[in-house]
Amino acid sequence: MVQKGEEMKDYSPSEMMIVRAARELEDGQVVFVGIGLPNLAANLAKRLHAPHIEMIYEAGVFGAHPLRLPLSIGDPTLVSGATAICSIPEIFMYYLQGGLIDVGMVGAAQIDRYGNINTTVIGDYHSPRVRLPGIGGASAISLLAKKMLVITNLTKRGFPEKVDFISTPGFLGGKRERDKLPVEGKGPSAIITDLGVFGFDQVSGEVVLQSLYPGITVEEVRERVGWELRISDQLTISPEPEKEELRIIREELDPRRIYI
Amino acid sequence: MVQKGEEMKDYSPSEMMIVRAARELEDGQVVFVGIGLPNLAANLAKRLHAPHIEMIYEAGVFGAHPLRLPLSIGDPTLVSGATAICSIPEIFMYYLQGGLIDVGMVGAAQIDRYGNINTTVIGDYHSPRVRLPGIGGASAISLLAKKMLVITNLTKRGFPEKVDFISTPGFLGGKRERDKLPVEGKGPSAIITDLGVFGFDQVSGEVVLQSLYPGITVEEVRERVGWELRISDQLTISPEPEKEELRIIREELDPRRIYI
Amino acid sequence: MKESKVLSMKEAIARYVEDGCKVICEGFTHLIPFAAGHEMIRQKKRDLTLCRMTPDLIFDQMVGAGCARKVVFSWVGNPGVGSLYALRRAVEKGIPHRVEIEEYSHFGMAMRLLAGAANLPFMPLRDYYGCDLPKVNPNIKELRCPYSGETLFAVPPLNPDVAIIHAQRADQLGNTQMWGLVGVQKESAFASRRVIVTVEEIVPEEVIRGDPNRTIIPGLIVDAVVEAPFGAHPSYVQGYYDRDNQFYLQWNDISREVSLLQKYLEEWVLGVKDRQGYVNKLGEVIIKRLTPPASWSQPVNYGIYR
Amino acid sequence: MKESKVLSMKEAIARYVEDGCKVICEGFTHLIPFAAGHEMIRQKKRDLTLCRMTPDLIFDQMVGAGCARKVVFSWVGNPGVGSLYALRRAVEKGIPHRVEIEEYSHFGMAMRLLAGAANLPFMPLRDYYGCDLPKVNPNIKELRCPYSGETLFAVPPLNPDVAIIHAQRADQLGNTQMWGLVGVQKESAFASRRVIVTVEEIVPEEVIRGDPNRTIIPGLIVDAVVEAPFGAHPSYVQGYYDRDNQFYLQWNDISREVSLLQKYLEEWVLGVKDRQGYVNKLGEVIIKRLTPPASWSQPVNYGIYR
Repeated sequence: MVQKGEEMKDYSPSEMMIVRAARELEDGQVVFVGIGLPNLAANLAKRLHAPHIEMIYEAGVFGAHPLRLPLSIGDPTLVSGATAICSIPEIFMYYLQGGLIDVGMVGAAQIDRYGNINTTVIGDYHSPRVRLPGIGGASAISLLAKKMLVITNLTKRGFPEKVDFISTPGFLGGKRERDKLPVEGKGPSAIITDLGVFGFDQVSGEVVLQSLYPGITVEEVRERVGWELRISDQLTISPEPEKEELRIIREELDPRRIYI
Repeated sequence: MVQKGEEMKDYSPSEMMIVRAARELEDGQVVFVGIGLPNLAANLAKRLHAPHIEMIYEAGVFGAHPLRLPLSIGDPTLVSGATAICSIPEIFMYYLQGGLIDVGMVGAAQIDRYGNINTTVIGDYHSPRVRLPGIGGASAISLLAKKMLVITNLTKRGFPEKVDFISTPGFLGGKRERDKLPVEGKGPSAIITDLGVFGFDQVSGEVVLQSLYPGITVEEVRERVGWELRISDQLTISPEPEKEELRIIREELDPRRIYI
Repeated sequence: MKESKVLSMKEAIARYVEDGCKVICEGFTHLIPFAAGHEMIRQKKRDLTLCRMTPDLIFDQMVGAGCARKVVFSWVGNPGVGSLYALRRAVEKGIPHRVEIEEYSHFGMAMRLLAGAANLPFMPLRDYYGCDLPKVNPNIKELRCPYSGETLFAVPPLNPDVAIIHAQRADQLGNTQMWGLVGVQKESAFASRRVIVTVEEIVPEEVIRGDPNRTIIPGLIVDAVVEAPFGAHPSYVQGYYDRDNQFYLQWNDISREVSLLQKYLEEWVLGVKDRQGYVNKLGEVIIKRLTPPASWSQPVNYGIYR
Repeated sequence: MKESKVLSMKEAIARYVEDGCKVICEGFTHLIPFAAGHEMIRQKKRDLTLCRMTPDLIFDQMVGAGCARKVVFSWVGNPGVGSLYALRRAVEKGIPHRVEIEEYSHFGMAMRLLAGAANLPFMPLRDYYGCDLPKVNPNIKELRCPYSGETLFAVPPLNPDVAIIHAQRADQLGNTQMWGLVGVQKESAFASRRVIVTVEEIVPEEVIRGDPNRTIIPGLIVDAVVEAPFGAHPSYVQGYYDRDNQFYLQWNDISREVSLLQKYLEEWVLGVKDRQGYVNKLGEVIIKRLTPPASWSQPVNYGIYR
């Protein structure tokens, strides 16, 4: 995922995303973890400011002690040495629907002005231009976890004003509409991208640029967003990854540099 | 359970009930087994004419290999050496509701003219004269097993024209009413007592005396039944237990004579 | 790194079982948490709503001791023996005080707990057709299938304040392993706001981590872990001790008489400090009688994936 | 006493998988029954409705080989790698012929199987609020809670004609034990009219009976048992072999091109007689690379109760 033109920095955009996502996690939270950047972010947080994070893997694993970086969501290294395994119905019924999950992290092929996520089709559902993977566990995470983070690269195609298909609801047509849903999840709290971090307007639920990564301009972000982007009054520059963060990511979490 | 006045015979009423219940079971059937006489009956059938009977215990055991007579429905001897254990929700959802059970056997404190079973209260529900154990698994067995046998002693109090409370439905007000229930179970097929065996009229669902045990008269039965009892045109005398049946019951199944 | 959840039985019950709360103590014949029940009696807990599919002797004792306001169940009796007389006295005659009951079928109770664990507002099931119970328990409702239009029944979730679960072993974080009959313990634990686990043995985390598929209750939902050897007697623990069927028979006589019941409670519950006192009193002869020869499972290979 | 259900893979697939039937091949990353998938391709099964939460390479191969009429799923992709190109070609361009899709979320698929196993006409769940999927899949319906009146969603049961489940071991009567991730295999087996179990090892009944809590699928519902060592490659079997992540990467290139896919099928599926042929072709180097060092669980004591 290392992008060209970033060689000037001594860290990659993926590393920055991992660090930013990790900082969103709080100690003691129960985190529903997917493979790749979310897994790295949760493990980074656990080694630093959030030692009591509890990780639940969608495949049915609690208390994993992986000896290597998991390469698939059901990697056997998550199982050996874990404290509990459960079935898929149990993960969804008892953990997610049961309200045990504080934070979930999902990806997105498209995400729109109100944080709605499309991972199903580009174009018409019945004769799509591009067929994407579908919902998987994402809608349940959005609706049932108390908090949801979206982690995705920022691309023009990926940030249209309105997604072609709502696979996983963000704030729908606006926060008021989302608030009507009778579920725990109150909508995404942040979108962590390779150029910066977006939050959501507390009243309308509209995407707001909250923080830029060092060296990135508002214009670069605007160019890749398909609507008239709102910029926060308190726009910040995200601090660069600290040495210790990078050391843990590179030496401990992803020594073969598969994701970073 | 040996009754006084039966010393003339070389078998007890309980043994006769076990033998008669066993003869109702067919090879290859999946039997939902309770402790006591039903367990003995199923095991007797398995050793004689029905070697391929499969027994499921309500506590969640399949393929039990008990080394002793189980004394409780969850006896540990049912677990050691079994082929599979499952949870209580699974027993009810997947085995019973899932339609895997061919025959279930239940007891009754009261049973009426249409085979309805009361195991809840004698008298009014809210201020009962006698409080009984309640439904347990019996209603599910009646509704979800393809066939149900009732095993109970014949007493005047136990055979009223109408039960005080329908804990487990027989033919309700008649077979037509029962047939309307949207379930697999089509009503009890026999009541096995210590004096004889009752069946049900194919059209009305009314209890019909089908078979008397040797030495028992129709009058003795009538005396203990709280309504104008119908007697089958083909009333039979149940053959006495065979030597081999008694040997298996006494030597192999209940050597300490706990139930017989 | 994580803090141990190990407490004494006294601390666990004092901290998590409040007067007036709804307590579930599951275990289908197997693993009934008698040690915890006795501690609730010793601490004079009052007005509890006691939930179990089969109230068994544990609730007969607690009701006899005056702990209960209500009992929620699906089959009430001394299995294979007779009645639970203390419970009947309370329901029928108000001795020591009136106790309410709320009843279901086994299937209904199991589905209530499943719904409770899964945070569903109801669970559909194919039970209760033609039964009188829905007429006297308005919590059991009819429901139409949104596809076929057929009629089913529904039960509401059961969400106790506290679940008390006995098991063979747990680590100090509450990761709990159980074998033999598992009943509705997993559902009960997930359905409850708090979970107390009492175990025959607290084992090192490595034992649990060596066989994660054996873990029925994850530490995530456990609030307290109590070591209580012989903590399920007179019920049993697979591989550890047998059911004390003789005591179940004796109980029939004890619970019939208020005075004998009181004497039993004074001697075996109030008269001992804790479970160790009970076990000492029980004595080696009974313990030896109930201890089975071993039958070990074969280990399975999980593999090391580096 | 009972008759063995052991069949060769060829016999099992020929006997129980009919053209046009609905087949589920579950296993969440773990225990994907590739050996059975390859045999279905060899036997030129046609018009199958293929059901899996994650179609994975096994369905990409079967679709590419022309076995499928429809695919039912909840997440379709080569996990962590990219697309399933054969499946996309069939859906988007009708190559080798048009394949229908029917999709849910993971939660929805799991609940469809639970409902199927439990013989419920629907299962309620808290998913799909605000989602567009119910607009394009009329099987997902709104439902009102009979207690609170709140809105939930419902999915209908999934009841395949055949479930094919791979596991570590079974006895010859089909009592099947599995550890590591267990996914929705139990529900899939109970939901299906027929069950074929393929295993790494057929073991004596005593092994199964030594640890009955490990049994995920009882022989009662199993129709055929097939010994198929390495039968889940390129997916994995906990304790037996690792996931072949390299092959999952290679597949990205293979499935992109019809010609490469055909070459793969000819060489690795049609070109071998059975799984043993595939394993021989795979060779010792790959097998060695994928075999983990052992990590044995501790045995547990069930006790002998006489």
